[in-house]
Amino acid sequence: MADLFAGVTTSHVPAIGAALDNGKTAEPYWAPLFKGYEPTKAWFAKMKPDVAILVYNDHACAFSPDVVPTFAIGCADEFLPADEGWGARPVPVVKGDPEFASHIAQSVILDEFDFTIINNMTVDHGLTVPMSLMFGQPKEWPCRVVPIAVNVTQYPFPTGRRCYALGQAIRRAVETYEKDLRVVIMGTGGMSHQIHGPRAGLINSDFDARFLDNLTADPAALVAMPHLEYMREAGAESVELIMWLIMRGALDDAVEEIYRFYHVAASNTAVGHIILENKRSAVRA
Amino acid sequence: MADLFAGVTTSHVPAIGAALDNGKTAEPYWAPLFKGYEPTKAWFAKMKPDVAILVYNDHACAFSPDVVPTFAIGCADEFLPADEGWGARPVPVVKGDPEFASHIAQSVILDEFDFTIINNMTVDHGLTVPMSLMFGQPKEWPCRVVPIAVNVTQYPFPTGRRCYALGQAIRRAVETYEKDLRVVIMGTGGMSHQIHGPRAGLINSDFDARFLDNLTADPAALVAMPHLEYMREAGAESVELIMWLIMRGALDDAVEEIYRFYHVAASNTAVGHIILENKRSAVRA
Amino acid sequence: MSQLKHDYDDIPGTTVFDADLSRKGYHLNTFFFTLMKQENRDVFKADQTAYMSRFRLTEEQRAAVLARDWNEMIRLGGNIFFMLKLSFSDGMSVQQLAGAMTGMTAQQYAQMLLDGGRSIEGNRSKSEWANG
Amino acid sequence: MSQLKHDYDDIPGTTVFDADLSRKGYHLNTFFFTLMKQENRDVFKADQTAYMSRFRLTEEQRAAVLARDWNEMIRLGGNIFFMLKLSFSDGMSVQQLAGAMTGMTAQQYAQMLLDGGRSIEGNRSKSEWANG
Ligand SMILES: [Fe+3]
Ligand SMILES: [Fe+3]
Repeated sequence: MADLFAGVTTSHVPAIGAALDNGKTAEPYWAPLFKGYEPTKAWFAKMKPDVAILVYNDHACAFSPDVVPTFAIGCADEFLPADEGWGARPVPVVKGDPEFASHIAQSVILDEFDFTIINNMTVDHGLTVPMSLMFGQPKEWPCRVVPIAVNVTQYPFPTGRRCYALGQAIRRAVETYEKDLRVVIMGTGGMSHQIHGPRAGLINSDFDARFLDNLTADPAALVAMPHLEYMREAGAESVELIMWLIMRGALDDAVEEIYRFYHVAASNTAVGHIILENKRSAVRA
Repeated sequence: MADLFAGVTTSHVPAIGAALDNGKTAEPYWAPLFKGYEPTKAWFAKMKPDVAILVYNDHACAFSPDVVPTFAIGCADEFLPADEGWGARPVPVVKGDPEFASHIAQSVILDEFDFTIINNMTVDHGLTVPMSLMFGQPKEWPCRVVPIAVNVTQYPFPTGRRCYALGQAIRRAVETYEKDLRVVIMGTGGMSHQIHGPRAGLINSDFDARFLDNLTADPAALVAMPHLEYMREAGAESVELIMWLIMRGALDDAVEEIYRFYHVAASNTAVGHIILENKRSAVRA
Repeated sequence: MSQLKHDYDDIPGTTVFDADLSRKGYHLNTFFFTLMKQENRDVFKADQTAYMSRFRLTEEQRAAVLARDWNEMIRLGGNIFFMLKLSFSDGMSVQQLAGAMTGMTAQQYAQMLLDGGRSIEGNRSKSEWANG
Repeated sequence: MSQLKHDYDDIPGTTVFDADLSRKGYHLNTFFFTLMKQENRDVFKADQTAYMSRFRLTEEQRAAVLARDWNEMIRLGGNIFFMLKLSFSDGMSVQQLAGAMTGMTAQQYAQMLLDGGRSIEGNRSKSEWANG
């Protein structure tokens, strides 16, 4: 049986990818950030998930202005890194898990979530930067990936409540998959940031701290937060945080916070990162 | 205020379009069918809707194997008829209503339906054949169209219950649109048909009659029907009938059946057609 | 009877295009999809094999297309809605296409539909079909 | 204050890309999207005006692109994620792009972020901004 044992969230700043790809991780600007992910890399090396369900937003790379899916799931064999305007990132091809992805798609669609199934797409920094942060710079990524892309490009986005409920539906899907798989779910994007307009550069660390606290202990306090509050309080693009709620919904109510890291700033963005294990998994481990 | 006053369902057989486009409507094979839609054309000419919300399925024309949206809404200015393999149908360009479509999209997404927004697509016989049946062969279509495409190409499809609930969400969206608009909703596809494999040609008129009866009087009896029952009882492709439930969900519980027509067969398909008016609209008229 | 993978596997003479078939037929359906353009149809008709070599079809899929073996295309992941691009390109009606998959002549099939279509009786379950 | 069309219209210095802007910017964003291919970037850089003439941009949109007036592109329907294709093509980092929209120098903007970023205090509502 597939076992979804943990959830991980992280910001997915493109500049982090560029720093890695250009060998700048030891520079004073970047060293504290990469140091913050060392325990994470050790945790992943120990936990060895077979598959990561990686929730992210496509930043107008896979999806042209013609098509804006609210929720899309990648069912392809593999996903090539996108060329976002300066060439594709020099990272390994992302290997999918078509059978598991299709199972999830089927389960959540029959569970009344209106997914778009994607059989061919590229993946941008929203997906590859978290991979780099978790796994460093290997020749091959050590786990397969089921990409789930959430629309935060064109308003309206899915509500926080809907995202949390989707996480719960994903949990039910994983629980009915018959293969033995160790599964982790990742919610990416956020935290505070605004990268457009005269208010760009906004960072609200108090908001971020509350969000991190509630994510572990009281997600019900977060699911009702309207998009307006994210955008107003933590910068327009912080609304990416709704994707963290999908991760949280997929976990048990009772989780243990294994690790937390917070750093201001990488490029324009407050970097937040948390690892949650289901308590029942901790018992079994 | 926008007023959704009636719903119309009809099969959307491609051969009907070909018969019209090739001037065969008076032939013995086709005459009874087209005669059955004469009252409909008169009804539309009298009711003069400003916009039709037209629920249909794309038959692998707008959507390549790369992308399979469960629910997609067309928000473009216009939609060109697709070339399905023998040139595009010689029918007028379908004019959209981007503002109304975007309002519906926004409303149903915040209402937790996970639409895919489409800003550019062609429309196939699933949309244009119903237009021809309702309006004949004018130089310009007499009303604008909000296309809503439902996946029945790749299993799993949305459930009947989900479709009915979507109809209810569409009703709420229409009721909050501030412009004065006379709106009709159309559910297309079905009835009995199977167009692939050794069982092709299946027609189950008893199933169809029950479906038509319940659609008007007892839609609750239909929403729980599993996909299996459609496919087994009325042919694999009859599952298109789930789109009729979206139409029905958008209407009031209390409707008046204005017209019904049933004909076996056009090409491979049992043709069913029904016009329902909300009773409150009938009072107002 | 062995356990069925899906409830719909019991419907006789019917193939439900699901994720498994979608994967199997991805390149085949992509090929069909390109036939929505006249210029592609022209090139295809001029040299079917050469045109198909642009797509990552299996040898079986190519052979099924060349033979217009519609049931075989379905077995190999073809989706009926994508396959219509090929049959329309060939100038077939949907009735001709569907009939060609039944083992009946076009005339027999047309007559069956004039007579009210194939009955549901005896056609609900594989257990009712002699050869499943 | 006149009634706002959307609740988010009250956030100062911020434009939420919604359906209205999506319609306005459709061709502009389509143009940006094509810059994800090196060959298109090459052609664009060789003759920006000629390349843009392939798309149904308005005169205002073309001028804003040529002037790299990022706030103006946003006003004309540009979406920040699509616009990144142009700024990346120009070799700008996201920090340089974002800073360019604030009226600060790149150095001032970078320093503000090193110092913890723009405060939320005074930046919640248009009523807090002198010029709205
Ligand atoms: Fe992002
Ligand atoms: Fe159809």
